[in-house]
Amino acid sequence: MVTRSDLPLRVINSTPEAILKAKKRARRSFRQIRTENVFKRTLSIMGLVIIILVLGILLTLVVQSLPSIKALGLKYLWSKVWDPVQDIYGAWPFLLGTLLSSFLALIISIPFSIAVAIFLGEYHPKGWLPNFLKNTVELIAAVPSVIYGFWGLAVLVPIVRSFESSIGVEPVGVGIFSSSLILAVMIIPYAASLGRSMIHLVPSHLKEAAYGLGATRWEVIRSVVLPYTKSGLFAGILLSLGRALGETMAVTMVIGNTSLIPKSIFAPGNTMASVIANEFTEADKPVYLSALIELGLVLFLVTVVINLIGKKIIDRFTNE
Amino acid sequence: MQPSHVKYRLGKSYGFQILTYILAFACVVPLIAILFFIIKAGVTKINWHFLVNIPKPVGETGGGIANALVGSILIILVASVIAIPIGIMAGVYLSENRKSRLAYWCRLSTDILQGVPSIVIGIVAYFWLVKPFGKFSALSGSAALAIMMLPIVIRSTEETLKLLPDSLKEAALALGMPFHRVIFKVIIPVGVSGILSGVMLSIARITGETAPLLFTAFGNPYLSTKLTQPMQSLPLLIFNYATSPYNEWHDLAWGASLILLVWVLFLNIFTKIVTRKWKVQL
Amino acid sequence: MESTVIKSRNFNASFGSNHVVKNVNIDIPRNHVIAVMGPSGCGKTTYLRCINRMHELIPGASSSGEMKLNDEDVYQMHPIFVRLKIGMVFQRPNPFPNLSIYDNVIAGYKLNGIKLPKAERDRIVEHSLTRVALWNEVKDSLNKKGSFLSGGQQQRLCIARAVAMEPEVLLFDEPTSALDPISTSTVEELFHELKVNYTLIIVTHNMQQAARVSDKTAFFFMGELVEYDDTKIMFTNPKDNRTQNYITGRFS
Amino acid sequence: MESTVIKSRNFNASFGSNHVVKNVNIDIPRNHVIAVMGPSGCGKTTYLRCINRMHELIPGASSSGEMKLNDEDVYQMHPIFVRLKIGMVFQRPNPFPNLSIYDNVIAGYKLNGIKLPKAERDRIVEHSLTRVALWNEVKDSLNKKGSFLSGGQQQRLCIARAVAMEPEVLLFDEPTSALDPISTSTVEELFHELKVNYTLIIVTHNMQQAARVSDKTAFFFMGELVEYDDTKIMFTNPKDNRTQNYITGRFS
Amino acid sequence: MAQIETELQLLKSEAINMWTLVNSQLNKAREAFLTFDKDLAREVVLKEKRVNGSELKIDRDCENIFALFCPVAIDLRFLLAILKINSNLERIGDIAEGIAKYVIDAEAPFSKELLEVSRVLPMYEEAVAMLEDTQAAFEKEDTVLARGVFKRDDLLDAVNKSSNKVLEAHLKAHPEDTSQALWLISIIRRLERVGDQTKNVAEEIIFYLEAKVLKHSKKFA
Amino acid sequence: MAQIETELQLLKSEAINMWTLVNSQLNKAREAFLTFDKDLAREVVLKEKRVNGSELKIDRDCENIFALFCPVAIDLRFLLAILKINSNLERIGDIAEGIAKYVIDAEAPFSKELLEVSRVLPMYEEAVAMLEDTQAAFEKEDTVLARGVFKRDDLLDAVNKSSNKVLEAHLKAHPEDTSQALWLISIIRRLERVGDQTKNVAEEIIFYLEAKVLKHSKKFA
Ligand SMILES: Nc1ncnc2c1ncn2[C@@H]1O[C@H](COP(=O)(O)OP(=O)(O)OP(=O)(O)O)[C@@H](O)[C@H]1O
Ligand SMILES: Nc1ncnc2c1ncn2[C@@H]1O[C@H](COP(=O)(O)OP(=O)(O)OP(=O)(O)O)[C@@H](O)[C@H]1O
Ligand SMILES: [Mg+2]
Ligand SMILES: [Mg+2]
Ligand SMILES: O=P([O-])([O-])[O-]
Repeated sequence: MVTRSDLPLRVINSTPEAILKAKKRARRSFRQIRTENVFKRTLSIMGLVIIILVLGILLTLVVQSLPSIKALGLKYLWSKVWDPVQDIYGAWPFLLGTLLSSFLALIISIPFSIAVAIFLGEYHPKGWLPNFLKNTVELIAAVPSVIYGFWGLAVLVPIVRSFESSIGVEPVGVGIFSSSLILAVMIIPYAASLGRSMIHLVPSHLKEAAYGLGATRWEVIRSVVLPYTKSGLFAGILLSLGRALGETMAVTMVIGNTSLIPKSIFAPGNTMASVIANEFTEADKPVYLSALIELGLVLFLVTVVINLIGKKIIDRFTNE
Repeated sequence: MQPSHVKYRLGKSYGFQILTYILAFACVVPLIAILFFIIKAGVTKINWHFLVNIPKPVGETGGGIANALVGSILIILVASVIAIPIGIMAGVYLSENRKSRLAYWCRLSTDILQGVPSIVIGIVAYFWLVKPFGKFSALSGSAALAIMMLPIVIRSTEETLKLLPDSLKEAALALGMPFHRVIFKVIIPVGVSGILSGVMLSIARITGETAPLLFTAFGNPYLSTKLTQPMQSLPLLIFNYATSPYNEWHDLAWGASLILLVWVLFLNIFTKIVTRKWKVQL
Repeated sequence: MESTVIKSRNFNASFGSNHVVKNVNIDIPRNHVIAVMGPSGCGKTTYLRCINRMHELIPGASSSGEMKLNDEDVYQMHPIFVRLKIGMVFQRPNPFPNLSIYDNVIAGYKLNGIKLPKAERDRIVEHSLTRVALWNEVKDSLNKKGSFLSGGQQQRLCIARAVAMEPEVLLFDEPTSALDPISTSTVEELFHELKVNYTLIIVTHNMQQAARVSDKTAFFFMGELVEYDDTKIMFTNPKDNRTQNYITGRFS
Repeated sequence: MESTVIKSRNFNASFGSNHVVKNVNIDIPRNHVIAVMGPSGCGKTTYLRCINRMHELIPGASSSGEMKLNDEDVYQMHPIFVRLKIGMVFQRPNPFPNLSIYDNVIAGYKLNGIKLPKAERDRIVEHSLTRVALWNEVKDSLNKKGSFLSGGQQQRLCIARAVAMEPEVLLFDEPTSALDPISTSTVEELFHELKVNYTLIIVTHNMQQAARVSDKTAFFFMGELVEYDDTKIMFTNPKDNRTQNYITGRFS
Repeated sequence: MAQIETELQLLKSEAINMWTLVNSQLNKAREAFLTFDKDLAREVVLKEKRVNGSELKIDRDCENIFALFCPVAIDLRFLLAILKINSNLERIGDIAEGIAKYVIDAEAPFSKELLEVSRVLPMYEEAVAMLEDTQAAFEKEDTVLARGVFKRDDLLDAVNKSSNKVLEAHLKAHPEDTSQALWLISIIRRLERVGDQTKNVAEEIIFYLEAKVLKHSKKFA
Repeated sequence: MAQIETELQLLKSEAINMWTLVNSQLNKAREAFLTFDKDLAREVVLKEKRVNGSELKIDRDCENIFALFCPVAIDLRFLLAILKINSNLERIGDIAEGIAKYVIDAEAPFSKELLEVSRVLPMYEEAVAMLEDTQAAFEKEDTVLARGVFKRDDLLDAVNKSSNKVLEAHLKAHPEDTSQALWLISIIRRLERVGDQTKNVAEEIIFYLEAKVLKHSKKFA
């Protein structure tokens, strides 16, 4: 109920209309207070929904891969043969294919992404040319992976094939090397834009301090900018890796899709994601399906760990 | 210290600068190449007929991608309707409760969700919405895409609101405003451009997603608008037709790729322009 | 009318286990300008924010003791009412960036969802802006965004926004520390006019400012209220040694 | 030894077409503390940064006229040499966060790729830290990161870093405006000791600070050097009306 | 208007009030001395308390302004000048009271002849006029007027210098006037002091307006 | 140590120097007066310039400290006290010079009897002692000592009060001493002023140390 004390002091001694108006206002305020509580609760529920969603994903994956875990045990991960027809399931070829293609892609992309980061962050933060570069790099990330796959298949694979024949490798074209190239392009923007924003965060007064001591531009980059941002750059690379590991469509389209252990980086192969994409709808036996889901579970866990580590590093960096 | 020493240091500095320039601009090449090829291969395929017809069976030339266009739009719409309100509210929750335990787990969950490979989301959606009902459906595809949208919307909302100075909220609270009004009348309007950019980016992202749809919306050679039925979508169509051995289908895939690419790039660029125009000064 | 507006007795405030305001007793007379000064981290801001219950918005923050507004315990009222009666102005000018100058002034009504007839709104806007000596400067650009104004003008706009709610007390937390000297002086000049209608409590680091603008000064040290007296006396003949050392610049 | 260290004649500086320093003539005597004051945006910082050619780091910035260091034109030397001879200390303390206190002090040598024997390095570090009255406070934690220090200590560390290069002139851009009063006074006390060996030019917003620490004061107004005289005279009997209005707080 | 301006304005009007008061004290003491009006003399003695109160008030105000507003440049010089002017005025007030007290204590009016030869009356008039001139100079911030005061002091000095000889000669002829002469010499000395004080005040006015220190400069020149 | 402390310390020692100088002037003038030593008197007159210079220097230093350091609280009171003490000391210096000038102008030493009856010598001694006491009080920041000065002034007042009567009586008997008596009355008045000035100084010391304004308080009480 509205009491006199809820009214502004100067109203208490004024006209009845003013008091009435003030009381009305006070009653409004009480209604507001109730709405406020409801609103706060709704927000918390939304927070809870997200948590439940993630737990649900984890639980689903675990439950669905239980048959395979029970049937195949841990050695599933390093068994080398995958032959659903014979009911033999070994994940090693896919793990190896995933690791090879992702790390190769990472190694190819790092110089480019760091160069972009330094160019945009340090040399030319403003102007139309850097703006163009920045937007282009960001658009690289926007292109759907299926288009990369298609383009890779139609354009890149023939090129790789002729490259392979020129160095005397079996000219397959499709394979781990092609998928690494595609992946490398796809992940440049992640490390680059993160690196750029990290370099932007380097306080200009630190750089000025170094210039003030007579340093050259490169010395400022080497001694101030890079040390300051190294953890951020590392996080960017980790996040790129996470992307590369989980990337499905582009890889599926150019990796060749064989379940054999890749003999070299030019050989065809399969990654965990691509094998799921290829075989999930064909998996007719429970263990087969479950083995695929177990691959999904491994992929899930690996990418989650890598992403969380990357995020932690970024958080610590930006909060400093 | 001799001048020659300085000259050497300056030379090193310039050398490094030039190397950086070269490497940085090398990154432009792939995108140009992709754009060039897709446009070259796709632009001749696109005409009115292409947009309003459904694909012809193998062997027949002509045909279009109307089913994929309609399907993509429907699936994305439904996904947005699910994800945007939840995402924004969760984002607001996170930005308002930086320290609470629930917020910690929620934030962690969002981070996890953001890193989950899309194929895994597809698997999960399959078990949640396809297997229990015994059939592939557009709705399950929407749900999978909605899950993919959520972390982007949540994060961009939270980050935008976190960027708003505390003083803004305090100014409103000090005027005796109740919490929900502070959020709706001050915080969200000021942060609208950031939130909006997150929403648009998330839409751009799911437009090109294929993997989660493989086992959910599945694809459909015919035009369907029933959410409970399998439905075609652009990326699915490109994947299926691109990996097929038929040249006519390849042509369809090129055309579809161009449309998808233009749409996605348009969304990205539009977002950038719009958010720049609406950029509020803080 | 020399009545007491704000009165605290044995008031304490903490952040978790960090006890930052200790046993503060103070009587603040109506229509005076009170300056609160003291070294960094001595609890000035915290105490100020306890007065209109903004302190409790910080997670883990707590307070105890008596804090009265016109003999009524602030901590018995709902914070929304407290904040309507005790306005606050912050360190950096913070006009709502999405609102025009006009809307900023009546933001307290508009955003609270209180509908007023247009004439009434106009009156409030003109009256509040006049009070803060800003009317003449902005009357032709009321529909522009507040962010076009200079720092000092923005800060005066924020004061107008608080004044529009007709509070009894106005709290200022280092209101000019983000402003240059010229803007600072425009804001300082205002205080004298505002105290005719309101009671002003101003936290400041700047001793000269405290000296220039206030009638009474409170000196905080390590969370305690060490001395509270007429400003003239504080600056000519402080009773406590810590006060004297602080104001004469002899930091131990 | 009353020789002139810095001498500028008809010195001008611009940002693009924005002419912000106009025709400045000044003679700065060796081993003095010079304060530069004036309203916001009058070109103080710009002029200061022209002295050691930091100004030209900003894209679009340009300057003209004579700026001499010991009768040698600064703009004929390579900026790296200029900056070695004219050290600079900034508004916010900016020790390199990834370096230890020790490494921060000799950062100038490290950055410039100069290799020194350990004993020499130790000597420089101790000597520089002693000069800034920080040696006793940090000598047991030389290997800790500088960011653990208080604001005032950090700023003194930055001064030590500049001092380690044995410059002739030290430039300070509002060196205490990010510090609380106590840290401010520790830094201010230093200036008197530093002028025995260096010439100090200090930009400050704080008139009281200019009054306290400087021997001579330059007053800038709208890019012009309006008055330049002994600090005592500036504060008791300024010749120019703009100076008088500014220091007495009568902003038109 | 900055607050310090208001405060300085107030201070100035206070100083002017005090000045007017001291001037009237000096004039009344003269009146009392001339007409041997003991009542008027008593009034002067009573009002001296007002002068003292005024001095204390101005001193305190100055202290407060120093403490609160940190004056510099012309404001600082004004305050310092006011401080000095204040104590000089108070001394002039004291002198007026001293003369009034003599009138109260005296048994009979001064002999006409003694007054005539000692030239104390023109001296008194000149002193009062000087004080009025400096007040005008202060009010109008007119340094030309203030400088004019210095020359006027010559008459006072001359009277003072000659007074011993003149009175000695007079006493030779009229030994019965001894007591009066002893008093008169005190009064003359006092009026000479009024001249000096007034000159000091004029110097302070010039100091505050032009930042030139004239004090003692003649002695050095 | 904050720079203002150094400056105030310097100022204090300057004030003490001036004090010592004034004290020595007063003593030398007394010596000259007693022994009729014209050379010593001339020295006093010459040194008066030093006193004046000292006054100007202290005034200027105070002005600078006000302008540069914005003193408050005890620092402010100290400076205001120094300003007043300074002008009082200068006045005492003037008085010493005045006495010395008399010695220079005088044709013969004062008659012993006149000195005896007028009690001018004990008065002089007391004035000098008072000045020394206040100086000690200032140096030691000792308000008890400073308060002690007030009582000592009583002797000076008594001598001053009685002087007219006493000299009148003396002149009745020795009309030939008229000229000397006229001079002596001036000197006595001056010494009384020294007492007053010294009391003022003591009041200022108490004001700065205890922030109590004693000036005029007796008159109000
Ligand atoms: N949000 C917070 N959480 C925990 N402790 C805090 C918080 N804010 C302030 N404190 C602590 O409370 C103490 C008092 O802080 P407060 O901000 O009141 O000081 P202050 O006197 O206003 O200082 P300043 O002059 O720097 O603004 C400080 O020691 C600080 O460490
Ligand atoms: N990086 C810049 N680019 C363009 N103009 C600039 C830049 N920095 C400063 N200016 C302009 O130059 C003028 C002088 O700036 P400067 O920073 O020298 O002023 P200041 O006197 O140091 O002011 P403050 O006291 O605010 O630091 C300002 O009007 C500003 O608008
Ligand atoms: Mg604070
Ligand atoms: Mg600047
Ligand atoms: O100080 P006096 O009044 O004696 O000149």
